Amino acid sequence: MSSKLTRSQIAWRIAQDIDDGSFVNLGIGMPELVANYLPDGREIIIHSENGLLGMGPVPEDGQEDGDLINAGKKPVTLLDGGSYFSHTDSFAMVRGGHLDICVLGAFQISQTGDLANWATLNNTNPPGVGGAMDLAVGARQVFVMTEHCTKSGEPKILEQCTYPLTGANSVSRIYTDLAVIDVTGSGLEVCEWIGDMTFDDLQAMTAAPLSPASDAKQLTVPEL
Amino acid sequence: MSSKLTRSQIAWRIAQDIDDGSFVNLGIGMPELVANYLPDGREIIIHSENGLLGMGPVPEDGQEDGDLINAGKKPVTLLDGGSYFSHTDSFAMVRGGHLDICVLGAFQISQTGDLANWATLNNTNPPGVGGAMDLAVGARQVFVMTEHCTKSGEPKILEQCTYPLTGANSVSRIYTDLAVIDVTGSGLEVCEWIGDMTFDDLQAMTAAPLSPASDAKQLTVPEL
Amino acid sequence: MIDKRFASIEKALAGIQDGSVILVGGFGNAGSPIPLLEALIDQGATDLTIVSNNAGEGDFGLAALMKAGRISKIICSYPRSSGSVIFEELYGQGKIDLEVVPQGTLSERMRAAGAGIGGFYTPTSAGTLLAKGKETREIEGKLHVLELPLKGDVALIKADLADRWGNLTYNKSARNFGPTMAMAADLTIAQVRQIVDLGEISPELVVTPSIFVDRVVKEGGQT
Amino acid sequence: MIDKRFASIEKALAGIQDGSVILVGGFGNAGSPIPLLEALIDQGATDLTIVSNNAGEGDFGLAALMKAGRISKIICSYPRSSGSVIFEELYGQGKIDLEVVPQGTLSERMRAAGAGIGGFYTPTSAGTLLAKGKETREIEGKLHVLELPLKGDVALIKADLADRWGNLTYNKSARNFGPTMAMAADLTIAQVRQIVDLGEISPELVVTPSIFVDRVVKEGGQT
Repeated sequence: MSSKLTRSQIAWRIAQDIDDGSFVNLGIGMPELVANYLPDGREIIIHSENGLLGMGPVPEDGQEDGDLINAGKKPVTLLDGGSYFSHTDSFAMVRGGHLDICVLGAFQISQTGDLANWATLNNTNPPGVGGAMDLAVGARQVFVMTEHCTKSGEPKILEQCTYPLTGANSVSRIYTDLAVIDVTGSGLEVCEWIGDMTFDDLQAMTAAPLSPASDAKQLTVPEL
Repeated sequence: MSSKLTRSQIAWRIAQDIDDGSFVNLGIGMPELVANYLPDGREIIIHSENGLLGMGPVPEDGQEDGDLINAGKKPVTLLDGGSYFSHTDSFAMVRGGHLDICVLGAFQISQTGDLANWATLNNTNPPGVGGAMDLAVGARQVFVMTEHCTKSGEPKILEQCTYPLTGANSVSRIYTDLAVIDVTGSGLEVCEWIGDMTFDDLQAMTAAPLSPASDAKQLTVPEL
Repeated sequence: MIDKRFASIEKALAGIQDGSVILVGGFGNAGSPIPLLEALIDQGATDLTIVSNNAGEGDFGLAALMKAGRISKIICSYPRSSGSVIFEELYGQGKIDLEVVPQGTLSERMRAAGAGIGGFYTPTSAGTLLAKGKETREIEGKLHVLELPLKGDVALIKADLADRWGNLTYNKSARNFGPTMAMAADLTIAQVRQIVDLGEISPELVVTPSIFVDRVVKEGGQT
Repeated sequence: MIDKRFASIEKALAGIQDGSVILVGGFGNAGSPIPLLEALIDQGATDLTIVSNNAGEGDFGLAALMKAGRISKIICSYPRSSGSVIFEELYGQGKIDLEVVPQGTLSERMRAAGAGIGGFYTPTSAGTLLAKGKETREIEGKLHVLELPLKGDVALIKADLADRWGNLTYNKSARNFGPTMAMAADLTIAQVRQIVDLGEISPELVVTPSIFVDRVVKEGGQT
């Protein structure tokens, strides 16, 4: 049996694809979970766009420092080998293609890798984009971490995004609670999906054409 | 009596016009002499485009450090309060209008303040521009330090430069061995000239129309 | 003698005009010059355009200045945070204008202003709503957007150490926008933790060189 | 584990291809990676384009590589110096191409490459010979020239301290082009005075963060 993944399990699955020595930015919110599952024995340097490389774990209670926070404005620590720099230098890293991977959340992803994650069509609240557009164009690989469908069951993977774009043709790989999907030049290719469902089930929950990868396998994650 | 100035005397005259607290770049060669005559009691911060602010005097014999040089590649020192930075940051200072004054040499200067100081028409040698073009457009005031005429007696101040330009409309003030001349919207205005010559004598050695400033006076410098 | 030290925050803020564009350092509260912002209420300048990553939180610092009705426009990357109550209220009432700029572009536009760059092409925001009305251009097969410099009349920043020439260091991730904003404003005012003697900051450690700073004032006031 | 330390200069230079664009740090001899340049002769790569402020002096370092016939083009701000004999000879014989770029533009073009900026407008060189053939544009009443990024396949730089992640510090004015070139090349190789343990370089003191550096090697070789 292999059922729908929890958020932690999606995070675990993404972490498996981050190689030793990678420079990685983990987006605010759900993607931050990935840091908890980086495989032992790999040294991975985490970038935070507010001017940190080598971000470490959350500090112990009472050790928080208001001047040492991450992009989500939460207290963090810095590993030996870490460095501080300005926003301008930080986004030179981002936009300049120096990050191996960034992991972002999504409202919608199109079959060509367009990403929408900053604004909806119904903006009663003032929109904010933060660093998402810079990350979407700048990282060598953009991984998306998302539930496969919205809370009301609407597909988030579409032929075309209907929400305002964060970046066009940005996404390289999509990790959902149901599947791992590559965005390729010839469309969306499913590398892994959960054992609880058939390929046709998955396609039915996706509003863009999928094809199974030639080496597709079952998406299997540990209990977490 | 007030005769033709020596290079040191031109440098002295320029130094009088540099206010306390100024950030100043002194071009390679003749302009470097200005540093020797900065008036006592004024604190003036010297910028060197290879990444120094707060450049100090030449080191004592035996105290030279090959990693601490000026734009002319000669050993220098750094004052307390000085800083080191990259070329990129250094030229952000230059181009961004942060220098109060730079002092440059010249082959030719036009009546509208065009400056030619990097290449002649007869380039048997490969041309090099260094930081001159950046300084010419970037400093708030560009002072030129030059002999009034070439060694063969040709005027260096012209209606139009015949040599390739370093910058257009760059120069604010010209200091020669004969006169101090402002570049104004209505042409070249002579503020000071030496007592040995009449205004007409000076005009005869200048290939662009001059006018005397309303408060023009004799150019007087100490023996040096 | 060069002496950029000011004896009080009030004196350090003298001369800021109505209608100014003010670059405000900080990412969330890290690096936010809260005492400078609050003293600006008494200083009196109004109709201000604020450039800042966020739009304030709670009722202190930037939010207090906003609540006092002094801010007519804010240019930022991310106005909303868990505590951005005052901004949201004023925005909902149409009392404050908002320009959203991607975070990297925000910083790079200020750098351009400070570095004498007339404009630059960035791939960030190409093909999105935020590029609407902006000139675009394909470079090396990739769509780019032309962005123009963003200059401040004033920068209000928080730093760690300063000396009387105006050299600055920062503390940890409170560095964020400070070094760039210091370059990009006509008048840069830094609130610092400590003012030290000239030469006490190693020339290798200076993050913002003296040339970019006009006034330094110790938090709390006395030098 | 990340370990960017190389045991010898020879190993650190492995893989540099013929026809590469190589960014070479240094201003005069300060910051010039002389041992890397001389070892590149044995490494064998040829038909190189060199980007460097100067064109070498004497018969060591860059001049030695030039004398060995490995350089087909040099992009620099100031080729001539008191000792640039070899460059002048080769240039006179038409054996080396020269592109002269203003010093600030040279550095800014490399920064653009490193920072993902597709191009920028600078007032430097507007209206001069060096702007010939380049697109110009008036911005805020001032003529600007469009300049494009200058990217390296390789950067060879000299730094002071390094650690195994690749963090770098520099010494005094030997910093010059190092930090910018490190950002702007696909493969950045730093020759350093000393390699220290991770954590020994204060995170506030890092000038070139690890992300920009691929290989570090101690002058002389052993780590």
